[in-house]
Amino acid sequence: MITTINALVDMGLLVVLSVSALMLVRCNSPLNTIILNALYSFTICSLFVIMDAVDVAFTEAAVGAGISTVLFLCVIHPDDESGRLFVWPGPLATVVALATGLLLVFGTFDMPLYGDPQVPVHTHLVTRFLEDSGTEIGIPNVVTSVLASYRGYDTLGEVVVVFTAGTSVLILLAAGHARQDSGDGLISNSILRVVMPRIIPLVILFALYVQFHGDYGPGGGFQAGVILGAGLITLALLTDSRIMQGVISERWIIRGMAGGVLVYGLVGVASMLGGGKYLDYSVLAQSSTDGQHLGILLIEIGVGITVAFTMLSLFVSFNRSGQTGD
Amino acid sequence: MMAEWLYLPVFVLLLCAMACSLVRSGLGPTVFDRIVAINAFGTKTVLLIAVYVQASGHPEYVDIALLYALINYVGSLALVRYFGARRVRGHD
Amino acid sequence: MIPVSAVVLIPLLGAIGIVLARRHVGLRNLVLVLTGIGNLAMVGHIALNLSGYQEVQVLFETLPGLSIAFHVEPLGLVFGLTAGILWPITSIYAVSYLDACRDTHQTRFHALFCVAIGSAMGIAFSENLFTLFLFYEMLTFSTWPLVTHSRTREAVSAGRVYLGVLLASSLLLFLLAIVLVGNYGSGLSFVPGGQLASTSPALVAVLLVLFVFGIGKAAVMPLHRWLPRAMVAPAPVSALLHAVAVVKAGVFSMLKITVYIFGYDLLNVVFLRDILIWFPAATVLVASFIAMRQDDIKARLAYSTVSQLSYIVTGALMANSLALIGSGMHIVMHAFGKITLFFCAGAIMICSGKKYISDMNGLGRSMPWTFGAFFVASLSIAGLPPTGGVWSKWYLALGALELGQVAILGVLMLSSLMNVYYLLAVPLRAFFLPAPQPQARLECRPALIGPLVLTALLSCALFFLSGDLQGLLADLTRRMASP
Amino acid sequence: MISSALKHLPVLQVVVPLLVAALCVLAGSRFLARTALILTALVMLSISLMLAGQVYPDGVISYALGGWPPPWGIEYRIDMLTVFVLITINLVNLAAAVFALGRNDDNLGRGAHAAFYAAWLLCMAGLNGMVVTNDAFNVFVFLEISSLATYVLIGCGRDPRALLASYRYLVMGAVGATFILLSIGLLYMHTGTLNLTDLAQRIDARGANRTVIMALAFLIIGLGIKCAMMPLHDWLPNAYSFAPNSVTVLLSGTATKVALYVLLRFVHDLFGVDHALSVPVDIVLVACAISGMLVAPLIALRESNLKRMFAWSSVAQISYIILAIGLGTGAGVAAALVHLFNHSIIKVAVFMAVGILIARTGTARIRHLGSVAHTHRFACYTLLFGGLGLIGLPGTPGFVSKWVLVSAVVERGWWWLAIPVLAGSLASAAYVWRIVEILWAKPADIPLQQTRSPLAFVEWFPLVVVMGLVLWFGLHASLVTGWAGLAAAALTGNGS
Amino acid sequence: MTDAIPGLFNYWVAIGLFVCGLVMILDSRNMIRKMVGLNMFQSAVFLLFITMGKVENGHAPILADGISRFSNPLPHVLILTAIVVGVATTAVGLALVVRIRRAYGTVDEDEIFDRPEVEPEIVP
Repeated sequence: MITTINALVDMGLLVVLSVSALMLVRCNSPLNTIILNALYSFTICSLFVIMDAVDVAFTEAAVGAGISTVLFLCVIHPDDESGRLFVWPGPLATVVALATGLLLVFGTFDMPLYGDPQVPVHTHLVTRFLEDSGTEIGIPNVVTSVLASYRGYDTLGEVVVVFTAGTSVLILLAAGHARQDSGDGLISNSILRVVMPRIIPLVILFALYVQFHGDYGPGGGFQAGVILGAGLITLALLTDSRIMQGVISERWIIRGMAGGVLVYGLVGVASMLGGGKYLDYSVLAQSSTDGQHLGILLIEIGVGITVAFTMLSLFVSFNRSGQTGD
Repeated sequence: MMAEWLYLPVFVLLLCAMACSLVRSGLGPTVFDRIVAINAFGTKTVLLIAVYVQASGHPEYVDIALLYALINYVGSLALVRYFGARRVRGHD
Repeated sequence: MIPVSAVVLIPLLGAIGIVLARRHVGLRNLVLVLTGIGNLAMVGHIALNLSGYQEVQVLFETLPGLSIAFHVEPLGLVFGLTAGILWPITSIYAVSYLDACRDTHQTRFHALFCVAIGSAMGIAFSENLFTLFLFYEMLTFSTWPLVTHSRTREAVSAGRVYLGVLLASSLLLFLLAIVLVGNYGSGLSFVPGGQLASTSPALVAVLLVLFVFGIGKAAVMPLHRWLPRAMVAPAPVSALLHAVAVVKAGVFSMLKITVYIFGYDLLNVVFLRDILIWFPAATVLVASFIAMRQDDIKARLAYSTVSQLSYIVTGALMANSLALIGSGMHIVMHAFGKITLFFCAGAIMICSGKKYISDMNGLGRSMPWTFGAFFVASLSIAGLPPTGGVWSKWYLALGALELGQVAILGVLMLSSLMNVYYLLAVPLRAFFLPAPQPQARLECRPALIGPLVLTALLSCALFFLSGDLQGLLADLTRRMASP
Repeated sequence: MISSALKHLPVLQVVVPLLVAALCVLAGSRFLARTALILTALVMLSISLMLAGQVYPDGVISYALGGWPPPWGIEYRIDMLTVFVLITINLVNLAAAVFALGRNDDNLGRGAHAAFYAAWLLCMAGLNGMVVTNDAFNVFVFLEISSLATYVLIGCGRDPRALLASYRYLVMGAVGATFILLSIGLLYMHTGTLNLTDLAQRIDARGANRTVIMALAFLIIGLGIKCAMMPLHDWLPNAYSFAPNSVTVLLSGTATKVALYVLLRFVHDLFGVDHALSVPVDIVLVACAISGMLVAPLIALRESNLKRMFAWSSVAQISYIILAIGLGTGAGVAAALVHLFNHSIIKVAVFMAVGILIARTGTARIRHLGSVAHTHRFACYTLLFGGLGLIGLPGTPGFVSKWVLVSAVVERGWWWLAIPVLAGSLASAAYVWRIVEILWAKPADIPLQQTRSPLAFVEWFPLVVVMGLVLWFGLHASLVTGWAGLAAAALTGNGS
Repeated sequence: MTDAIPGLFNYWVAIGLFVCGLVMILDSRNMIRKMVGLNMFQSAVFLLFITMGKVENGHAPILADGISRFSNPLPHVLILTAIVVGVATTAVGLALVVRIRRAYGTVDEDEIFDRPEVEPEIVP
């Protein structure tokens, strides 16, 4: 029964997804594009849940609903809306895209069928992760085990990517004419004034839960960082961003970004000093699994710090130099 | 269990509701229609995920739905903040 | 024993010295002349101590099998000696010529001149194709600023043609040929007997085409265009570089390649050779024809050079020992003759301001030394006694007979006749036709006349010294017979 | 302590710049960041050299990150090929970093300098990471680190068109990276693994099917964008010409080179050009390369901006490397590496000279540069000699590259390919000589507001050192070619 | 072939999204829309990865008693990273867009490139 439901919901969501993609291609107003993009993100997130990728869904939810949309909104401008509703794509684009698509469709006929368990994807590398991670790492969430330990170095790379993006945006928008902030945040709205102060602590609490519960359920440092960042962004959206700066100065936001990377990197250095390879957490404590626990905990905190502060930094940079205020 | 077959129409209905929101967000015609549509769609997503994790026997994954419920509004808030304060075009 | 590479390094160091001494004109000129004499002494030293220079001197090994190396062999020695003797003479001429022109960029001129001569020396004593190509290109690039020395629009566009033809031919064809030799032959070194004995005849034929047309400096038609265009350069450049160093570097490379890369045994069995030989042979004739129609004296001399160069290329392709001796001797004989002619042309232009032959009627009586030298040099180019030119043409003719190509012999003879016509006409016109208006004595200062009289005398001297030259080259033919 | 640090050199090569970058941002001081940049560049080069010292006797170093054995964890794998590329890019990095201390034509806001140098270090960390890793997905992650940093470094150019160039590069680069990701996914789908060695074995064992062919196609397109292969080169000319001078120097010697290295690794390790795949990889690569080496110089010839002209020249020169990769033989790989190194050092010298010239004359317009050679001798002579190297005249490293390349082409039996290669040199000669003619022989057309200030130490010193290398390796190429031969042997698994 | 329709449907949709994204990237004049296209383009690949990680009747890869059949966690890990990379790229791209708008007053590529090229002649 559940298989049928799974297949049905899968198909249904895929149809919704395709339609929203077509609408996106067709739509020519930036604001609508962004709205549809958010919708697209919701759908694909549901699909990830259907396909058992709960951690991915979590990330997509945090990113798609929280950060992406806000960033896009900071950048668009009402004047961008062009009169043209729909233009057929140019011949070059069509040919290139269709050729690529046809090549891919041609390739699909040798691909494993959806859900087939007897393919190399499911029989080679992953068996060790599923069978041994319980004893080797000792935490139930295999995604977290692989992410933070077996492939912990990729995750370091991921954090550095986030950090690089934060630094890049900082460089690009540092030379900004500071925006004349009108000072009237949304706080003037009485509903928001009442509701929001009660929700934001919840968001922050939830972020902490996601951060530390990541070993057992979906979530982890990245998701927690995004959620925390989203909470703080909400605060900033509600209030004047100058009030925001009273809470935490820009200088410290930047330091936080770098600090998380350092925490992660230094955990690796610590394991080198402990006699193991880089990021080999086993040497961090008496027993190997305790070491793994400790290492994963520490690096997840590093990830969380960097991501949260980067999200905040992105928002501050964009908000300061966004077009909508000039 | 008897609940199992009940899930089927629930999903079908949810998907239909999502499709309706989708259509509205595409048609507009005003920005507010779209904002409402996206909010409705987000709510349906929350529901779909919540129901699905229940159906698949892992109610602990309801976290994701919770997450959506908690930060769904950020986009809307930003929209209102940047576009609500000034005149939003009626038609686009 | 001083290493061979000194003949390359002395001019290059001289160039540096000239740049350093640029603020003191006298010192700079002294450095220039001393470098020339030093270089001549070095070449002479090598010539007198041949037995001490049997070894190959490797300067750098770029890659295994690809090294910058020098050796001494008769052909290179002949070329090196020629350039070495003529350079100091040219230096003196050049200094007085440029002073007379009130040239303001003499330092650059002389420094680059030194580099060019150094490159020519490098070509002369190169031990392998790589070294030869290196100095070949260095010569091209170092002479470009000399060709465009005046920086006029005409000079720059001539420079473009100059570089275009020489680079295009060398990069596309010559380099390709070298690469093919390196990959299919047994090596890039110049060894008697050649490097291609084990390759297929088709490849040999292809290589022959590539070399004949790749060595653009040899000016085989249709690659000759750069030479007449290069005549915008000051006269000393035309004299030493475009009569001796650059063009001779081309034909010398051709000779060296036929002797040491192909080997005459191989060359004589390549069918394509008998067709290919007609390109230079035709060049000999066609260029002579064109030269006859030129009124600008330097253009006429340039086409004459094109024609004479092809004598040597033809001789190289004849692939027999007589022709080799003839070609080798022609490098020398033509060099002495042609440099005199260019010196004269420069002197005429400086002192009388005339560059068109039709304007020179009666000029000989005002400038007797100059036109006298012109006359002697013309005899040498035409191959008439008592000048050295007789012998080289004689051996080339013998070579053509040995090959059995009477037609080529005919071409060579016919061209010589035309030489007589178009070169001797100039002094005759200058001495015997009446001047349009009475002229004062125009003869130039001694520093300008001295060099050209000297080279004219040397052309005559070569008539008597050719025995030594022939002996040197015959030594080469003996070596080839027993590699 | 020291000996235990030596065991960790492979990972230190990448982690040191990463952490120093974070420290730069943390410190936020321009002076500290500059000092850190130079010191880190030195350390990185030293690490590469020490790695070379370790690999030369031992063959291969495998470093299992996190202590997890290779197919399960991420593996760093150092062989002769890796250290060859590492030394090249870290050498370039050091030179460019010193050069960056000089007058820079960037457009940085207040307080962004430390972040700029951090981005520089991140870029280098990413590139080094791509080189040392033996894990397909890790390549993607570090590709993205370096790409993001590169976009912003380019965007720092003073001209607003730098932003457009950066944006274009970002879009193309992101598409390329996604193609690479897709390709990695397809490979994983076919084999179930991500470790390159393991992948190669499993592809060999399972044979190829459509999935693998597609993976190959997308990989070549993705990496082709990153290394500016001819039809996908669109981003490069503008990116190079509008980036700050020091960034151009850095990128010309590192970013495209690393992409080429990855292409080489994937194509040879995983697919092997002679592999029984029924896809003519070699033909595709060779066709792209030929078009690049013939078309790009012609565009360069018509270019009006000095920097962009040399950017087009890079497109042309990269084509030679692609051609060599496309040959698929040991000699071809060796030729690719030789040119990779030689082109890096030549281009670095050229772009430094161009940078100095632009900084002094205030213009990059070629037609305004008439006769500047007489006032800016040093830069112009460097440019001249670098140009000769690009043409490939004997005595320059360029000749060595061409020689090795053409020999490889002949050995492969495609001797006719030598003709486009040499025609390409001729075309390079045309554009180089156009510049020389203008710099030396064309009268100045407008009075330039030239700065006559003497060259700073950080401007001439790296240039002199790099030129010294160019001269040295032009005459003594055995070190480079010998090493490239060993590296090629490491890749093809037998003597070249 | 009968299995192919449900079995490959996910891939085909992913490819469709891929093509749509590519069209948006190649054909949009508006730089922001281009970034949206890029997002879609990337998410198509994410979908492909996640699809191949799914096992029929599998469960999310969180170890629990009584469950023995899990979907493959490795693609999930990879895509987690890839999503982050995608967001990072978007952020940098949008920052560039902000700067471009500041410099040119528009984010329409055609509009910028249609302008006559103003070469800053001499920068003192």
